[in-house]
Amino acid sequence: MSNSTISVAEAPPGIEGAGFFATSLDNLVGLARANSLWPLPFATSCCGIEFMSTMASHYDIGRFGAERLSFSARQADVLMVMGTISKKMAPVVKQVYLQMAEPRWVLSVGACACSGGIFDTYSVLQGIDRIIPVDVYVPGCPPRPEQILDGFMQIQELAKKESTRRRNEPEYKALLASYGIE
Amino acid sequence: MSEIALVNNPNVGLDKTQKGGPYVNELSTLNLGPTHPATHGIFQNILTMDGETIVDAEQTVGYIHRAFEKIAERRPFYQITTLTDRMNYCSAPINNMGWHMTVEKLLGIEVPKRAQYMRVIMMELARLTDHIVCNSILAVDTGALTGFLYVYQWREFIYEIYEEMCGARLTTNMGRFGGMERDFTPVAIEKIQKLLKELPAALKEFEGMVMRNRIFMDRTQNVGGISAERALNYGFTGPNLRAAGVDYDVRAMNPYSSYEDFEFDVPVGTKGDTYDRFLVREEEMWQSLRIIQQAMDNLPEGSYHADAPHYYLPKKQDVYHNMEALIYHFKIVMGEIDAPVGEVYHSVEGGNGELGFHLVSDGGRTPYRLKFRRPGFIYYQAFPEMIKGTTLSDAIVTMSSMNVIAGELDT
Amino acid sequence: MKLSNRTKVVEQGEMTLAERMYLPAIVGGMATTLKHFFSKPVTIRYPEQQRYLGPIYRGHHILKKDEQGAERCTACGLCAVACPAEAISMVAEERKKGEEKLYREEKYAKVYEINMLRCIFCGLCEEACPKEAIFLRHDQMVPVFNSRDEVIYGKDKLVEKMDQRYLREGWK
Amino acid sequence: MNDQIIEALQAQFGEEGVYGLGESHGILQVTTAVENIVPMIHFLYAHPVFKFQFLTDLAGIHFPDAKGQELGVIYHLHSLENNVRLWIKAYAPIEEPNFPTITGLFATANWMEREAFDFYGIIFEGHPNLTRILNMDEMDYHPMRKEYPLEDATRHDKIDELFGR
Amino acid sequence: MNLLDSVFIAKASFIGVIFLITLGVAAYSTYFERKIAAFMQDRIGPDRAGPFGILQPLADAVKMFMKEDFIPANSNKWLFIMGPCLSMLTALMTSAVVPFGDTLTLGGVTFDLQGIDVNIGILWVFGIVSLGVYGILIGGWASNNKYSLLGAIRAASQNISYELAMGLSIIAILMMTGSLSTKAIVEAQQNGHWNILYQPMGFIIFLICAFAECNRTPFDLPECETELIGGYHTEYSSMKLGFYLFAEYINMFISGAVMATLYFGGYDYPGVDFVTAQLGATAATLIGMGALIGKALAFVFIFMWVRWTLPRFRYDQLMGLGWSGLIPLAMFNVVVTGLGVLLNQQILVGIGGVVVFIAGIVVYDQLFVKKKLA
Amino acid sequence: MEVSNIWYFLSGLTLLSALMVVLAKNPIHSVLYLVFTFFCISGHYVLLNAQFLMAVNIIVYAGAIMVLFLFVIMMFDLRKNQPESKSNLTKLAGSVVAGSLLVVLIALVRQNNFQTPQADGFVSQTGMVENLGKVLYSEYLLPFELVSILFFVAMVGAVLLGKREAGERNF
Repeated sequence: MSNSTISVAEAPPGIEGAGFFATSLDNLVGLARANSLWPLPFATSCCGIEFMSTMASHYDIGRFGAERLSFSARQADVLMVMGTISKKMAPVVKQVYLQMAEPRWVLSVGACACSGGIFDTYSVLQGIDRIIPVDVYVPGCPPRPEQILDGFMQIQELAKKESTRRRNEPEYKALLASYGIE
Repeated sequence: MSEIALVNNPNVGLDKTQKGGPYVNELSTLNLGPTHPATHGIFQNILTMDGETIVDAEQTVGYIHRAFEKIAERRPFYQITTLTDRMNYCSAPINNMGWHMTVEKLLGIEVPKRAQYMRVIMMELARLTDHIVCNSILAVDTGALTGFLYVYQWREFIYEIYEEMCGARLTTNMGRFGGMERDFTPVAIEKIQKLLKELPAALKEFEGMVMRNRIFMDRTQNVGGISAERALNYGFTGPNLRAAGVDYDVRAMNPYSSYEDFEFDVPVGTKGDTYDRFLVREEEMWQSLRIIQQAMDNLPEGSYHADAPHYYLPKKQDVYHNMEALIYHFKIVMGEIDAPVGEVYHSVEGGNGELGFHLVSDGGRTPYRLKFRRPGFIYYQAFPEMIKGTTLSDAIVTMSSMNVIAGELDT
Repeated sequence: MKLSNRTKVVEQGEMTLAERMYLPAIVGGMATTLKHFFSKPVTIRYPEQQRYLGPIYRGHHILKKDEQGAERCTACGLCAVACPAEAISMVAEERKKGEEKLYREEKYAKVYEINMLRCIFCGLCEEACPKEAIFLRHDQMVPVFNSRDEVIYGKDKLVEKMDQRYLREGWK
Repeated sequence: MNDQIIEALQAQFGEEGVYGLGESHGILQVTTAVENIVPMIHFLYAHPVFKFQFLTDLAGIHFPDAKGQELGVIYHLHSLENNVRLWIKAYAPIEEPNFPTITGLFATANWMEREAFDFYGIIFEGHPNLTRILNMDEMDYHPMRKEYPLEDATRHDKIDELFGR
Repeated sequence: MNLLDSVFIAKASFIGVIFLITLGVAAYSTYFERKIAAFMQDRIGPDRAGPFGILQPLADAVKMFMKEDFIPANSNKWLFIMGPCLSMLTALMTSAVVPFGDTLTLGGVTFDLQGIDVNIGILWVFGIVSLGVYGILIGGWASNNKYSLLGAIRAASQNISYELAMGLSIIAILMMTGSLSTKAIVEAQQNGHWNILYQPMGFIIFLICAFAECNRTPFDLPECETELIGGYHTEYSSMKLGFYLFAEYINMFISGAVMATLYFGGYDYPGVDFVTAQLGATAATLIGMGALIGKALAFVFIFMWVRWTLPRFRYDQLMGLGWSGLIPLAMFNVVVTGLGVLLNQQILVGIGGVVVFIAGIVVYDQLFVKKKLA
Repeated sequence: MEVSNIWYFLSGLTLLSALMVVLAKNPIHSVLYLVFTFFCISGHYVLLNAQFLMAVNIIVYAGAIMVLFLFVIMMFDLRKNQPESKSNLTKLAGSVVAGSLLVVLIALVRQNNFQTPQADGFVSQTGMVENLGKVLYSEYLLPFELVSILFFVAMVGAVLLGKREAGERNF
């Protein structure tokens, strides 16, 4: 089991001493959040199958503490939109995003979800960032599980850096307001 | 429809004088999907339930409608291959090959035997991936996740073979009009041999976990059944029809790509229920392995593509040095191949049934009209009839055993 | 209905007594899971371990240069035509005197942009290119993006660096 | 087989009722008038020899240049026992694209007809639930008709002047 | 008063210790569940949060605490909050009567390693277990969501049904021991006379019922993901969800402890006398406590092992198994045990009962079922 | 704390929650208050040193019967019907019935002399399992058996009533 090449999540920088460990709450919370991101797989098409690969034994998203899928939006931390989002589906995606509890991140997986991909058609939404704020885009059609993991780790980085107060700040509110979310 | 509207509408009360009718008082509606885990994110079913028993169901589809047929009217023939990838994405090579064969039929290209055998191998590998996912997801929906992960490892292995052949895992864009774009590499052959040797053990293990497990059998036997007559009336094809007892298999009835050379059985069920669908798919995987084995044993020597310079891209070196090849190259890429005016239909046995391509060509660079006959779209409409009177759990199991692939359903 | 003579009926089969008592499946299933419990995991620990991508994997795009360091692309536009996603756009320009070192052909792409979010990595551009200029490299994947502004790759990111030349096994 | 079918159809519906005969890779195609569709399919369904009891596909099609016959429907029947396929085509003017429904005979025609309605606006009279199936209910045109563009108007990132697109 | 104080402090400290052990075990059960599942599925499981991922439960806990607390509109606020609290409360209360060990004397203070030794101990367990469903029921109803409600209703009927069989299987034990006190039951099993030898059938019934009462696969219908999304906790987020998940793991641990108490001799372990002679009574008692916790953890492993192996039942099949399978079987077991007590040959009769049962099934199968099939 | 104080506190709680059972608008709340009432009564049993009764009370009433009540109410509550307003006649009839019941109860209490419990004659083991068992199986054997037959008959009747036509699921 033990494999020295594994990079364990780094302890937050703090002052270490005998029985003394101080760090700012933000870092600790960020670290905890980053290692316990429960995804909500909004899988509609091909990318959903690659997400299954990501979950399966060969790639094992569980290594990042994310094998507990939350199909209930309330419990999820990362909304992973995988696959084409048509204009018919768009309100549903937005609804799911609204139902999620803060803090929430959005990972847009695959060409279709990011930009519409080859489906530059009357019925396909040209990128989900037209309806909800997206944190990380993963290119590919479908992306390899490696790329999905890359995207996931990018979300982890964001979670680590994020201040616990960010979600109350006016910038964040303004971002949501630009999408018509109060 | 009208009854459901009655139940949903608070302003219209139920007729209380009507006693013993199908709509007794405690009916409720349950919205299954589109974000429900069992509907794989794309289908919506509004179920009218009496307790946990389903009284009626109304489906909504089209949540990932992407206008394939419209796109196909604006793209040159060879670019449509990328569309077919995304139709039944669980078994993309079958779609690719089916489309290529359709166009070859229109253009009148004769494909050499080796290419045909290679196609058969890739198509049967695709069928394996399709059925692996369908059957193991059925097990997952009954609650047994682990078996899914055991067989999924082999699906990953098949992906590796795809990668050797075309460079992608899922949306393969494999092959060209007139054959394959490259020959089997030694690595690919080695991997296929390994698969033939080791997949049976994994399949046996999976079958051991669920196939004779009473919990699983109770969950699936006599659930979501459909009679052969109704199945035909609903236009079922593929494993779902065969489970009902009709041995309609395009590979056996209208052999294409040298399927007539191979020994294989067409498994049929007896009752048409979920367990039969499971068994038929399971048996088809064994038959696929048999076909691949035969094709590998008898793989003919020769060219892997047709000698059709008008339609098959020349080698890169020739393009650079040979004027004629360069002209063909430009014509093919610009889509200005000389397609005849005509109308063809070609169907292949896809993962879910008869996957047909109805191509109307007016001689232009794009199809005039391309209609995909998607088996999923056609048989999914029988779902309400199949689940009526069963419980919510049965509905979910039935849905996953039907293997409705959204990409195929909604195009 | 019997349509072909290849029919093979799969029988559901009645449960035996032991099967009705749930025993063999539970014991067998638990034995299977226990066996896997002690077997070696197949997981590839991705960021540290890389999976073999295959010799022709369709990954990151690259615009090749020839041995002298001149760009091969001649801005013929076939790749853009072949692209089903319409992700490639380019502006062609005539090669001027003294630029022979930079561009191999008389015409070259002044601007060559690929929208990485549109691209579907189908490999049609690679097939379409008559000059063997654009390739999808087999050893590298496109990275993830944080914002929409980064996604259009220009020539700065696409053209091959001479110190890190891309070579493919069994180069045709 | 195909000759027999033509003979039987012509005997039943007269020479003028069955026209546009053709064959493509073994598949017979016939064209008929809209009012003949249901009787013809019924006839073929119930015929003791032909037994066209499987509706493989139903496709709409649009020919903007054929005046008075703009919209067509192709019925793709399959006789499983004889392994014979047959296309029946019928055309109607775009102003009045009324076709009879065959949902009474084939349950599977339900969604196929809804799809044809959704894409082409072909109206199947007597259909139990003729509403849009794949597109949104709010859509106010039938997108597969040739005059409507494919592209979404909101895409910004491509240069349209390139190479004739 | 001084005496009372010391007893009180001893009790309080013991309860505190048990509380901490329970919480710790429950927290780490989540980690081990993930790891065990991963190994069984040829994966690795969490390995990024700390070495081997052992900080995973902490990460989950901190995340849940910091997550937005969400109370859906149109829901009943007080009941919505009460649901998880009740679940947690009832899960923790059961451990009060589990004897974790013999009396322990440390520094002149005598600790009784049991929360309360009441003469109705096993009824207490039973009563609390039957109350456990309120948390789920209330939470599921208060969420104002159909899936939650379905989950709650399933939980209620499932728990009530399986309580019956569970109670009947316990009665056989009570008949043998002649007391309701858990302490007395454990003491009757000392020196290797574990009840599993006398009550194999009763144990199996109890085990199955324990699975059902803990809502674990194959009886996890109230929360099964593929059918009900999250079941009764679909609408819960943040720590309220944490409470529900936690309660499930606590229930598993405690039911493991109860099973060890009832059928596996509680804190008894082979070689008690030897250890007592060599290391003294204190060490022996502490090892006994460890033995009980070890047995309970072994049961937790079995819970997880089964979960990652078997599919789940359908609703009516689950009811059928409970009402027409387990309850008659438990009744049969009661009769057999009565016979054993009468004849004073309990092991023989216990094993004989199993043999007779199997023989009866075979005969029935041969006579009736085969005939019906033919 | 004095035992009598606990008794007063418990009794007050019991009365309060019992009142709330009647007064609560939401049937679910009523049921929950009823459960709470049972807990208070169980507390009284503990005060009387009748632990067995307390446990049985919780198991049977709070744990099983009230769960079923809750279950049934939730099932019927699926459609969230507004309770129909009662007509004046029902209200009148209700008050008449309740009033006469009250009169009868008060008359009963007035007619009978209750023994005051003697503290020194109190046997602490009366409520224990062993004594209960002995009394049940000796002195009250006949009533006990009769009650069991009654329950059995009731059970069979319930099964017969609850069973629908063959082929239907009984959920």
